[in-house]
This record gives sequence, C-alpha cells and structure tokens, in this order.
Amino acid sequence: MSPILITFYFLAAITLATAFLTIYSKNPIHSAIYLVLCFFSIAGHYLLFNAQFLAIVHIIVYSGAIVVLFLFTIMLMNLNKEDEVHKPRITRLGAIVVFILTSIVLVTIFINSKTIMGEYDTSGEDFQSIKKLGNILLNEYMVPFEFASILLLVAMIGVVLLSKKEKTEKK
Amino acid sequence: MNNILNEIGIENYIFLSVLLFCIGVFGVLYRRNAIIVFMSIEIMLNAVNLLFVAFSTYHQDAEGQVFVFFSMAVAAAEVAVGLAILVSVYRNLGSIDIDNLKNLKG
Amino acid sequence: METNLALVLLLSPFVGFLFNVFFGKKVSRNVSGAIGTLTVVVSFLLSICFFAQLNQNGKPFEISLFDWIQVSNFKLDFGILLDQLSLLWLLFVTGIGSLIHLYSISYMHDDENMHKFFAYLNLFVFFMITLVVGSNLLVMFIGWEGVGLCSYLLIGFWYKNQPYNDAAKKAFIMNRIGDLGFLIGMFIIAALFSTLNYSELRTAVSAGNENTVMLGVAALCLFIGACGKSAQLPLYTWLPDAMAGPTPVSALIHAATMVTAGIFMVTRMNFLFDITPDVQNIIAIVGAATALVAASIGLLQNDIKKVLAYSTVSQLGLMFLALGLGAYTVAVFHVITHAFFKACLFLGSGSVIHGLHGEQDMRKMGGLRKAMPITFWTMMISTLAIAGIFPFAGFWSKDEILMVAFEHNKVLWVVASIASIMTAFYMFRLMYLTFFKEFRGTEEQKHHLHESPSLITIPLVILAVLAVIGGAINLPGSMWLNHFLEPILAAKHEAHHLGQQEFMLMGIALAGAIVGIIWANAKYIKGGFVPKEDSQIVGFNKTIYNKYYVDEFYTFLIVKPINGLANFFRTTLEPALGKVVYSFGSLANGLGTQGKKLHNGNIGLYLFAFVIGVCAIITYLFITTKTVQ
Amino acid sequence: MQVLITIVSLGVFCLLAEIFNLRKLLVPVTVIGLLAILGISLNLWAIDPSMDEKYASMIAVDSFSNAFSSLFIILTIFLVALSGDFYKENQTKISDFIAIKVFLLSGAVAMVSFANLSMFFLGIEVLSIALYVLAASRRLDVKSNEAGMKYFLMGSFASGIILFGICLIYGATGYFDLAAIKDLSSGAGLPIWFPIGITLMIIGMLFKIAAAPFHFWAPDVYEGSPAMTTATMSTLAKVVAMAALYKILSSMTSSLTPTFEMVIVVVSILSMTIGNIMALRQDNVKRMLAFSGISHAGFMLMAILSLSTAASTLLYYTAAYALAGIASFAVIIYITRNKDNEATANFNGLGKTNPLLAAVLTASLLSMAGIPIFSGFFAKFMLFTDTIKSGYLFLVIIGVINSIISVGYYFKLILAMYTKEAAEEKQAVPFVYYFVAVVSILLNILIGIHPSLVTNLLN
Amino acid sequence: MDVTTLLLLLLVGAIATFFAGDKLASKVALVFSLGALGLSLYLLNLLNQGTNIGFTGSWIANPKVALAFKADGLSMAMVLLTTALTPLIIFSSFGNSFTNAKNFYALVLFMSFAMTGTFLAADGLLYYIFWELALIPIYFIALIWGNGDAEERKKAVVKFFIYTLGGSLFMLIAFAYLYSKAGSFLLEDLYKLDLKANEECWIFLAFFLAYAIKIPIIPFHTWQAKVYQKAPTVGTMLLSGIMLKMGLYSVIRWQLPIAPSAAKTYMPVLIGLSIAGVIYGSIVALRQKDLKKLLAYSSLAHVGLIAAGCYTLTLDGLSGAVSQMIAHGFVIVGLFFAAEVIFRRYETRTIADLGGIRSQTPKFTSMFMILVLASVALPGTFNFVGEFTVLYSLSQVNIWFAVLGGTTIILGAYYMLKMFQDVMLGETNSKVFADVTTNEAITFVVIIAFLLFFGLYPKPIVDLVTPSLNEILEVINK
Repeated sequence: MSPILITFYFLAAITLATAFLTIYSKNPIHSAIYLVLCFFSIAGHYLLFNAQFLAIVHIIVYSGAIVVLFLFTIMLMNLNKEDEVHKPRITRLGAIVVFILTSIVLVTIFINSKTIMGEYDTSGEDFQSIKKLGNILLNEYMVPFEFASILLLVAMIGVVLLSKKEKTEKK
Repeated sequence: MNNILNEIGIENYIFLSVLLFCIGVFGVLYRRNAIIVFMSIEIMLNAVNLLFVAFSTYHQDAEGQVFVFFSMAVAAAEVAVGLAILVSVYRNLGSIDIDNLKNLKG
Repeated sequence: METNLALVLLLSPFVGFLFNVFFGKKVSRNVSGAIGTLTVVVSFLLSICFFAQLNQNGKPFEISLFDWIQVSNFKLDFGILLDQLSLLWLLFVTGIGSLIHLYSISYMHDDENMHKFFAYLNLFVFFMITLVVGSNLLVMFIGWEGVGLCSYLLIGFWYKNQPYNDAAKKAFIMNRIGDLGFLIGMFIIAALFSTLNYSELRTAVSAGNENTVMLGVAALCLFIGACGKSAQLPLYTWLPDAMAGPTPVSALIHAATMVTAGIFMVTRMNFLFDITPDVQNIIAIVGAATALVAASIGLLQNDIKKVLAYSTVSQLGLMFLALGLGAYTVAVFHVITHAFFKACLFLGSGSVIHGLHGEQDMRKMGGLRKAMPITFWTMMISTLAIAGIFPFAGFWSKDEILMVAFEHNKVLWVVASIASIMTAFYMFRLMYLTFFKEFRGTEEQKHHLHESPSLITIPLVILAVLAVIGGAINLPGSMWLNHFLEPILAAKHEAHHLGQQEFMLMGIALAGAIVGIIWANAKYIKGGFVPKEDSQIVGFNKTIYNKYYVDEFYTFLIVKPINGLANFFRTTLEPALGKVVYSFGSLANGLGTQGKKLHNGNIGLYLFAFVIGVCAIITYLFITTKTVQ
Repeated sequence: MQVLITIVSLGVFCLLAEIFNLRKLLVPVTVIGLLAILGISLNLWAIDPSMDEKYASMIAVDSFSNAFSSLFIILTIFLVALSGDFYKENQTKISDFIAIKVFLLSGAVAMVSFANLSMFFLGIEVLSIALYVLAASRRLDVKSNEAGMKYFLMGSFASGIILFGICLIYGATGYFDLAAIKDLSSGAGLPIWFPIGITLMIIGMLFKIAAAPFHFWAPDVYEGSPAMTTATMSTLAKVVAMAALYKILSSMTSSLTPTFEMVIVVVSILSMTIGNIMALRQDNVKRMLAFSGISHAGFMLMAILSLSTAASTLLYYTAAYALAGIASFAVIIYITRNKDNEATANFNGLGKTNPLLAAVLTASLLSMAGIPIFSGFFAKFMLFTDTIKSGYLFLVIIGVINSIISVGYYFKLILAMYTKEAAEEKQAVPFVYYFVAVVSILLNILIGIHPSLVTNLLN
Repeated sequence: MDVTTLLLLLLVGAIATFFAGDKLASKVALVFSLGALGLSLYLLNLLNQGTNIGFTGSWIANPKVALAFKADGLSMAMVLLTTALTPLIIFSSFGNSFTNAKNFYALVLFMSFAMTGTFLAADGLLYYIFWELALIPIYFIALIWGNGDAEERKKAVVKFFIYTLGGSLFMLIAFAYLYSKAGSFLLEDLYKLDLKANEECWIFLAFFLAYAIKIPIIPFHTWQAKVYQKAPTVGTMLLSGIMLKMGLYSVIRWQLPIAPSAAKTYMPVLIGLSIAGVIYGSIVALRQKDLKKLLAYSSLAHVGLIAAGCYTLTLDGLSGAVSQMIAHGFVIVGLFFAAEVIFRRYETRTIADLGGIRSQTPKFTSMFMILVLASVALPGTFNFVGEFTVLYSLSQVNIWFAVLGGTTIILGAYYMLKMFQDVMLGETNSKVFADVTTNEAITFVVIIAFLLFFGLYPKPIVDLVTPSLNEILEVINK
C-alpha cells in the first residue's frame, strides 16, 4: 500500500467522519466546526491531486467565508443550544433507510460500471497551475466567468432586498 | 508528473464522493434545524466538487477545476441568499425548525 | 275536370274545417253549422256524381296528385283512387256524415264551442275521405291516423272533464297500437313488392311466388291495425269509453264510419288476405269472439250509449267474421246496413239524452215513448233491423254472415248466432228500459220531456227509412252489391242460391232474434225488471257488468307495469345512471381530498419523495434493466 | 450573445436608475428596453454574426434559442409591466425587483442558448436564486418566508443533483462542451457515468418544472409567494426549465433508450394525474394553478418522447401555456392585490363587476383546458399528434382523460365569476392590468388562429 | 360567393350584436340571423344551379390543417336548419328580457356560427374546432341565464360540459390517429384511408363516444334532462333543435364513412342501443313532473330513432334520419317555446301546477296541439315522413327493430297526450292565462307551416340530401 493511498484513506476517513458528525452533532456550533474540518480534509484531497490553487481557494471560500457566515448566523440567532427536538422516530428511521438505500443504489451502479483497468493517462503537461487556470478562465470561460458575476450580483441584490426595510414599513 | 490516480484509482474517489453526497442527503432528511440542513447541502456540493477535481485529474484537464470555481461561487451565493431567508424566517417565526414550516399545505 | 272535382270532393270538408277554425267563432252558430254541413253535402253530391259515372262506364278513376315520400326502392305518391269500393264507402260516409252534421246543428246548439265541434267533424270527414280515396296504403294511413286524431279530439270535446280526456287519450293510444301493426304490415309489403299502390299490389300479389310466411305476417300486422281501428279483441276497450264524446260523434265516428275503416282496409287488401288463409282464420275467430264477448257485455250495461257501443263492437265482430271467411261483400253489406241503423240508434239515443238534458243511465229513463214518438219509432225500426228481424236491412246482411259462417264452420256459426240472440235481447232491453213503462227520472226532467226539434228528427227519419230498405242493395235475389264490387273482389262468387238450407238458416236466425226479443220482453216488460244499482250487482253479473274486468286487466298487465317502470326509471335508474357519471368526478375529488393529506407541508416529506424518486428512477434505469451497456 | 449582453446591461441600468432617482421612469424604460431586445432577438440573423463566433463555445444562438429567448422576453415584458403597479407600495425596492427580474431573464436566456454546461449551470442558478429571493421577498409575511425557505431548500438540493449530474457527464466525456459531448455520446464506449449523469440532470430539471414526484414544492411555494412571483414561476420559470430540459436531452444524446422513455412516460402520467386530481380540491387560486402547472408539466414532458421533431410543438405549447398564464395572473394579481388570501371566493361575481377581466380570465382558463380556438387546444393537439406518431397512444388517452378532469377545476373559477354574487363594488382598474391581460390573451388567440406564426419559427 | 361568407356574416353578427348594446341587441341579432337565412337560401340556390359553394384554403402547415368547407346537399340542409331556427329562436325570445342582452344574443349568434361551421367543415380538425366552439356559448347561456336553483344548475351545466367535452376529446384522439395515418385531415383523404379492422374499431368507438354523448344515446344521456330543464328556453332550443343534430350529422358525415366496416360490424348493437333509447326515453318521459324535462326525454326518444336510422347504413335510414332531424329540430323548438309561453304566464313548469289552460286560450291550445301531434309523427307532418322512412329502413334491416322502434308511436302518443292533457285540459285554471301575443303566434305559425308543408311535400328536402347521402353510402360500401 503506497503512502499516497494511505493518505487517501486517512483523508477520506476524516472527510466522511466529520461530515457525519456535522450532521449528527446536536449543537450547531459543533456542527459548524466539524464542517470546517470536513472542508479542510477536502482541501487535503485537492492537495493530493496537486491542485494547490484550488485547495487554497477552497479553504478561503468555504472555511473562510461560508462557515463563518454560518457561525455568524448561528450566533445571531443564539442557537448555541442543544434544544432541537428530534424529528419523529419514523422520520429518522426513514432518513436512515433512505440514506442506506441511496448509498447502496449509487454505489451499486458505480460498481456495476466498467472498471478502468490499467494506467491512467498522464499528459505530462501542466494543466492545473494558477497560470493555466487563469488562462482558461479568462479566455475560454470568459463568458461564464462574467456571468458568475451576474450570479453574485443577483445574490447580492437579493440579500439586500430581503433584509432592507421598507420606508413605509412600521417595525 | 505522475497521475495520482494510478495510486488511488478513480473508483475510490467516486465512492468517496458518493458517500459524502449521501451523507449530505441524509443530513437534509435527518435534521430539522435549517442551518444544519444548509450545511448538509454544502456537504453535497463539496462532494461533487471533490469529484470534479478527481475527474479533472482523470482527464488531465483543467476545465473540471474551472468548473469548481463556478460551483463555489454558486455555493457562496446560495448560502448568502439562504441565510438571508433563514434570518427573515427566524425573525418572523422565532425558530428555524423546518418542521414548523407548515402553514402552506393541502 | 274530374281531377278538380275529385279534389273538391276531398277538400270540401277541409275547407269547412278551415272556415270553422278561423272564422267559426266570429259567425253565428247556425252559420258555422251550416257551412260545416254544406261542405260535407258537397262531397256527398260529388260522390253521387262519381258513383253515377262509375256505374256508367265501370272504369275506376285514379290520379296521382304529387310525389310524397320517396324511399330507395319505390316512390309513394299522393294519389286518389275512386273505384267501386271507395265510392261505396264515400257514399255512406258523406251521406251519413251530412245527416249527422245536420243533426249536430241542433244537438250542439247550446255548446259554446260549437264551431270547434264542426271544425273537428269536418276534419274527420276530410280524413275519412282521404282514408277511403287514397290510392295506396300510405295515403290510407294518413286518413287512418287522421280519423284517429279527430276521434281523439271529439271524444275529448268536453275537455274540462278529465275522465273524458282519459277516454280520448285511451282511444288514440289503442288506435296507435293498431297503427303500429299497420305500419309494420306496410313495411313488409313494401319490402316484398316495392310498392304500396293497390292496383300494383294486386298484380304483384297475384303473380305469386312471394314469401308466403312474410306475407302472412304482413297480413296479420295489417289486421292488428284493423283491430285497433275497428275495436276488435283485444283492442276494443277504447270504443265503449269513446262514448264520452258528444252523441253525434258516437254516431258518426264510433258507429257508422271510422270503426269500419278496418273492414274497408281488409276488403281493400282482400287479394292479400285471400292467399293467407291462416290469417283469415285468425280474423274469423277474433271476429266471432269479439262478437260474443261484446254482446255479452252489452247484456248488462245501463248506459244507453255503452249498450250501443258494445253492440257496435259486437256487430263489427260479425263483420270481421265475414271477412275472415272471405265473404268480403257480405261484410261490406253489413257495414252499410249497420251504418244506417246504428247511426240511427245513436242519433236516437242522442235525442233521448238531449231530451233528458244529458242523462244517459237507462235506469233513470223509461216511458219516453209518448214524449218522444219520432225518436221512439225510428229507434224501434233500427232496433228491429239490428236484431235481424225480417225484412229490415239488418236481417239481410246479418243473415248472410250467419250463412257464410254456417258454410265454413259450424262453431263459428253457433257463436255468431248466440251473439245475434244476445243482440236482440239487449237491444230490446234498451228499448224497453228507455221507452216503456214509467219514467224513472226526476220530476224536473219529466216536466221538460219533449220531442227533439226537427233538425234532429229529420236525420232520424231518413236513417230509419234506410234501415228499413237498406237491405235492398244486396237482396239474395239481385245481389247488386256483389256485382258492383266484383272488379274489386275478383273471382269471388258468393251469390247464394236460395236453397232450402238458406231458408232454414234464415228461419233459425229469425227465430233466434225473436227468442231474444221475447226474453227481453219477459224480463223487462212482463217482469218489470229494472237493473239494480251498481253496488247491488253481484256474482257473474258483476263480472259482466264490469266488462269482464278487461280494462282492469290491461291496467294491471300493461299500464301499471309501464308506469311502474317509468317511476322506477325516473326515481331510481336515472339518478343511478347520473351517479355513475358523477362517480368519476367524485372519485377524482375524493382522490384530491386524500392527496391533500400527502401534501402536508412537511418539507422533510417532500425531500423524502424527491430522494425516493431519484432512487427509483436510477434503480429502474441502471440496476433492474441491464440494457444499458 | 447580444441578447444576453443587452439584457444584463438593462439589469445594471435598473440598478443605476435607483441611484439617479428615476423610479417613475423605471418600468416604462425597462419595458421599452425589453422590447428593443425582443427586436434584436427576432432579427438576430440580420446583425453581424461574426461577433458571436468568439463566444460560440459558450453561447450558441440558433433558431431554438432565439425562439425561446423571444418568448421569455415577451413574458418578461408582461411581468415587468405588471410590476409597476404591484410594487407601488415598495417604492424603495422597485428597482431591485425589476433588476432581479431582468437578471432572471438573462439566466433564462442562458439556459436555452448555452453551448457549455457551465453556462447552463450558472444560468439555472441565476434563475433559481432570483426566484428564491422573489419568493421570500415579502419579508414580513410568514407565508412568503416559508415559501422562500421551502423553495430554497429543495431548490438547492436539486441544484446539488444537477451538479452531480454535470460532474458525471464531465467524468465520462471530459468535456463541458455540448457539441463535443454529443459527438462522444453517439459513439460507443462511454462509461455508465454518462447516462447516470444525464439522468441526474434530467431529474434536477424535472424538479424545476415541478413534475411528479418532484413537484411537492410547487403548490406550497406558489401559494406562499407574492402573486407576482407566482406568476413569474408558473409562466416564465416553468417554460424556461422545460425548454432547457428539452435542449439538454436533444443536444446531448442522439436518441433516448426505451427504458428512459418509459421513465418519462411514467413521470408524465404521474404529473398529469396528480396535478389535475389535486387541483380539483383547491380553494386557493394560486395553489390550484400550481397543480395545474404540474399537470401541464406532465403534458409538456410528452414532447420529450418525440425528441427530434417536437421542438416546435414544445415552443407552441409553452407559448400557449405561458400566455394564458400571464393573462390569468394579470387578473389574479389585480383581484388579490389587496387581499390576504387568494380564495376562489374573491372572484365571485367578477363577471358582473368587471366583465372584461372576467372574460380574459375565462379565456385563459379555457385555453389552459384546451378548448379550441385558444392556442391551448392546438398545443395539446400537436402534442398528441406527435406522441401518437411516436407510438404512445395510451399516454395520449391518459392525457385526454386528464384534460377532462382539468376542466373541472378551471370551471370552478369560471363558475364563481359568473354565478356567484359579488361581495364588493366595482373598482377602478389600473390600465396596465387591462393592457397585459388583453394583449396576452389576444396573442394567445392569435397564435391559436394562426399557429404557423409560432411553429414556423422552428421549421 | 361561397359558404365562408355565411360564416363571416354570422361571426360579424355576433360581434355587432355585442357592440349593439343591450337595447338593440335582440333586434340586431334577429336582423343578422335573418340575413344568414337569406344568404343560405341564396347559397342553396347557387348549389342547385351547380355552382361550387365550398371553399378550400390552407390554414396551418404543420400539422396540415386546411380551411376546407364542403357544402353539399346534406351540409346545406343542416345549415338551413341552423339558419332557419336561429332567427326563430331569437325571435321567440322577444318576450323575455335578459340582463346583459348583448352578451346573450352575441353568444346565440356565435353558437349559430359554430354550429354552421360544424356542418360545413370538411377538415377534421376544423370540424372539431367548430364542434367544440359550439359548446362554449351554450355553456354560458345555460349557466348565466338559466333558471332554477343556481347550485343545481351549475352542477348540471358543468356536468354537461365536462361530459360532452370528454366524449369529444376521444374523437380528437381518433382524429390525431387518423392524421398520423393519412397525413391530412381532409375529409376526402380520411375517406380514402384504408384502415385495419381493429383500428377502425377503435376509431369508430372513439367517434361513437363523442356522438353518443352529444346525441345522446343511452346510457350516455344523463346530462340531458337536467340541462334542458335548467337552461333558459333559448338555450334549450339551441341544444335540442340544432346541437343534437350536430352529433347525428357527424355520425353520417364522419363516423360511418371513415370506419365503415366497424359500422357494419356494430350495426345491430348500435341500432339496438338507439332503439333502447327510444323506449327508455319514452318510458321515462311518462312520469316526468317537469314540462321541460318531459320534453327532454321525448327528445331522447326521438333522437334515438334518428340514430337508429343513421346506423342502418341504408339510403332510407340516412335520408329518413335527415328528414327527422330537421323535423324534430322544428318541432322541439316549438314545444319548448310552448313551455316557455306557459312559463311566461304561470312562472312554473311543474306539470301538476298547470292544467285548465285550454279554455282560456284556444289559439295557443290549437298550436300547441299541432306541435304535439307533429311530435308524435302524425301523417301530414314532416315528422311522419322522417319517422316513416326511418322505421321503414329499420324494417329492412330487421323487422323487430321496426317493431321495437315503432313503439315510439304508441309510447310517444301516450306521454305527449298525457302531458297535453295535464297541462292544457281540465277545469279552467284559476290563474289567468293571457292569450298568445302576435310575436309568439308568429313563431308558432312559422314552425307549424314548415312542418305541415314539408309533411305533405318533403320532396325538396329529400332531393336535396339524397345525392350527398348516396355519395356517403358509396364510401361506406366501397
């Protein structure tokens, strides 16, 4: 077993475990922290693929922005309590069944699929350096890149719209 | 540069992603706390992102990673909007338990 | 010219009808009545003209006026045929019609709707003429239905009285049952021969080689039609009820003319019946049975008109007996004589009723002989005629029927003879109860007893005279009628040589009639018997008095079930059928209501369904089916 | 491409208008701008095509995208025109609302003219996020919050699935480019990931068009959202999703496998039946139209079964459906604008108090029910013809039975308008409602009388 | 000059009526409908001279739908029925005042337009469109201007609409299927189509469902009585006088020639069903308590006979059916109008509340009586001609059909006379019955004159339709 494979299994175990704990923790704060750990482990996978830039962006966006946003919200709402009533047992049971079912179904179809034998291609070229990515992003993918800005603009307007008070509103 | 998949195998990444995705799905179904549900969705998206990167390496092609950027942008936008909605729900209902959202039915 | 005259003959009463409909109310009653009468008289006179012409050249007059109904295999025109048979009928229809119109002027004088009465009467004559002069079965059918309609209108003339309306309705519907038979018969004939024209049919039928079974069915169907119109078993019950109409109507329609339409039709189609002996047998049996049943019912009726009505049914039965035995001339002969004396009887009874201000129950009459001598005598003559007393008209015609019956089948002869004896009995019973003994009505009625005005008595007298001499047209010696009708009834020689047997039969018949008279005399004159009140009639008498409960039987067997069915359909089946359709809607709505529970607002459930859906699709596509790769 | 750029520019203009205090002019200017864009869209071939080549790998303009873009623009024009009055209480936010709608349109256009899956994904996200915001936009209204929340949760869940699907397609082919994918898909040797990916994408789109069993969000969200948003969702968003679904399938696969067609058939039947049966017992008009929309989604899915030929039918159906929807919502928005619910009872006596609006609503409902001369009839008919040609007669029969059921609930509203007594007096109606209602229903009838107007666009 | 002019005239009439305002609406509608009558007579004249008054133009390229109108004798006969009854119906409503009269009369004219279109269309889809279009106006007429309890009315009318629409939609499937085979909706192309036996069967049944509901043939009739009862009399007249004939006409024009072998296979069943309708309708009519419902069931019985005639597939059956359609159209309009005349005065249609009218109004009585008699097919009325021919054709198929179908002349007489007796006769009613007005009388007289004239001289109508019926029979027997 190569060290890389060991690393993979290690990271995968962490990823899955933290993901599961995110969901399983009763305290939302704990969930958020497990989520951060999960994201870090995923970043570890990225690094394993030698996609450093992506790993860093990932950490910045997810851990730095998204999880922080979650934490802000949790604190804003003062949810730092384990007061969540569990769903009815039948629902939980159903969720577990569905989880198992989904996993089995998806895993089954992929097991059924043609396994890739032999060597994977190695182009030998650089395909994931910052330079390369930048080139692609601003040439080939310029339109979606710009369009992503529209997406963010829409999200921004949306959030403003949702939180802005009307002049006429009485509160 | 060696293709790392020669060591790990794409199937393993697929299974990892699928399991992560399923955990996300499970979370969505299992929890009533909207914020945890959001987190579960983030986990789902991340599972896909991971797979994108794996495929990107598999094909030795950068486009997969480029797509991950877009995916991240989408995730960020969604979280922002989602949390904004969540906040306004919380303001009105005083709770973020999704099981309490039962005014609309029938 | 002839065409025009024929048209005038046909349409003249119709003009009268139109006049009375549109202007009847505006002119005085007498004018209305006079016009009504005149138009019929015109027809009568023209009939005589045509008759005379026919007598001269012997050629029937036939024209086609216009095409009427067209079906794939043949065309039906609106044609007029004036031959021996139709002219004969025309003569007595319009002749008696004229008399009865005349009579009605006086009889209906006090009725506010007199113009309507004349309108209907004219319309009736018009349809009767149509029936008679039509050159094919369908034109006859127009008249056939038309007279039924007029009969309906006239029976229900006093429309404020619902039982009368019921009677009218009953008459119409019973007739319609027969009409259906007529129609079906026509259809079969049309299908077989592709024509309904008499002369063409005659040629076609005599050519032979046709499906005799179907022909028999056709003949039977036509006979059912005749049964309806001529009140034979089992469709006779409408006729006694039809007495609800004003008496002239009973005289004209329900005694002299319309009810003989069946006989006319059978005679018209004699070539058809001749080759279907089975049907002929049926006709004979039905006729004899009707004669007997009706006569027996007539024995105990107390309503003067009802007695006459049953007598009519019975006489019609005799005529059908003759028809069934192939003795068409005899039947026709009896139709004619019967028309005379029966019309006279009805008009006479009308006169009585008129005199008693509407009283029809014989138990409340009696002793009218003195007060109403003309009525009495005319009626007496007619009674003698109907009873078959020598030498009145009825004697000759009835006697011929009996003779024919004797020749063919002794049982039928016996039955007919019994019916004749009964006839004699109940007719004299009627006479005795009405005109003899003491008056049994109220004092006030007695006070007002009077002979009817001359407009009423003149027709009575004329008819009485005819009832006396009417037999002359076919006296055993001359057999004028036989010869006259020969072209119609080709190859039929019924001329009876007056042999010993014939005289013996005459004697028996006469004796029978006299027995009946004596019996009546003994009971009602000598015995002074007056029929009991309805409630006191018991035993078999009650059964007879109640007409063997035939009406009740029909009600029970047909009317009730149909009405019950109608109620069942209306209250149960219809809503149930409706519910079947609604049930689809209810099902959908019910599912919708149930479905609302599914959409319970729980987002967990929604996501659940989502995931299950994904799993199901993926499983179906990639696991259960191995077709992919 | 020009269309997309101009739309985005218009959206930015809307935001700037707020700064320059041009609120009064906003709606008219936007409408005029959209009309201009419509002109561009309709005359796209006339404009220099060289500009497009640069972006051809991302945005491919063909008659399909053009036709549908034009339809979307028309729908947006109506929706924006109605917004002026609808948001008049929210003057401070009006530019945001309109900007969001315009951006939403840009997402819609991207979804039918994409040549690369990234454009598709971004497009659908722009559309979805805009809709999440619009659904929740009545921030003090619990129902609106709830609707937004539900829509967001389920929508992002579906986004995850779509993303997964895209990922698998990428994994199988190594491309996001449609043309390349199609080339590969016609050859053999693709891993099973590819059909799974396609299936997952389709499932995500089935969610967006609210087909059973992925439809549960629709009634709740339609009901809770502000009427204006419901109108947008039920007309524009549904049509966009359907067109995108069609485009995904037709441009990425050469033919459908029979098993996949069977899935579509089952989903179609389920959607039609559930939609129609559930709609029967609804009292809330928006909810009823949500279920009606579900059933229409089922109908539209039939078009998938004759994939190679049904584009024009689908365009026609969507146009007919959306125009009728706009017309009915114009009336519904007017009727319910000052009410706190959308119960059928609000429509009582409309036939007397306002015959014109009642007539328009009747006509639009009849069109949705598929009564002739309204385009809804031809839409259904063409769909049936195509489906019969593809050999799915039984599906057509089920469709017909469903059409019969649908009449039941459409007529409930009509009955209310014409047989019940009105509760309130006639009120003055802003001209714009008449305008939108009448013009859209006239367009509906116009394409009903002359279907070639629309069908020729894609032949 | 071709038939499109007629259609346009009616459409323009509807629009003009709508804009004429409530006061003028009825008159404008009358003028236009009379114009349409005149025009159709003129077109008939052209047709008789041999001019082609049909029209064929293209409409939709894909699916290929043509704007094709065929005006042969059969179509023109039905068109004339429509254009003749429309002014009559409009005129008959002059005694009523309607709220929103402009809408009402516009709808009436529009319906007339749609029905005329149905009778003329020679393209399947076009025909279907007109067929459905005719449904909408009557729906609103019955719904808005109907009488009786609103809830019940709604229920009845909605059921009617959904039911008939449901039936028609199956016809639409049949057309779609035919189109997939023939590539065109044109009548002649559909005639030429050579279908497999089981295909024909299904298509025949799909058509049958549509027509059986519309005509209606039992057991698909359940919508009928209630709707007739609840609709305003004008609506009832339109429904019973013309709209039912759409179904019967369609049987002749579309169903039989397109699926002839199926028609032959099913003939006994269909005739049996139709005749069962005759008997059933008659019996149900016996015990009806509502005048309009009674007439509705009488209509059920009569159309059953007509349908039976259609399904005999003989010239006699078809031509008898057409005659009977026209005759029934007139007579039923007259009868419903009589019911309306009574209703105007007594405000009731419950038979038990009526009676004793005859003594007050002899004129009305006579006219009513004649209509009743025409309805029971007394010889001399046009109804007799039709009924006779139909029964004759039935007897050619099987004598028992004629016997059973013929029971209508007995049962028909029974319920009609019973009704007449209960409504009109008996002791003078305590309520005053004003004599018929001139307007009312004119309506009656026109109807009666028509029935009597053609009863004695049906040749023009029969000659008009026979060639086209022969053509159709040729297709059936090809």
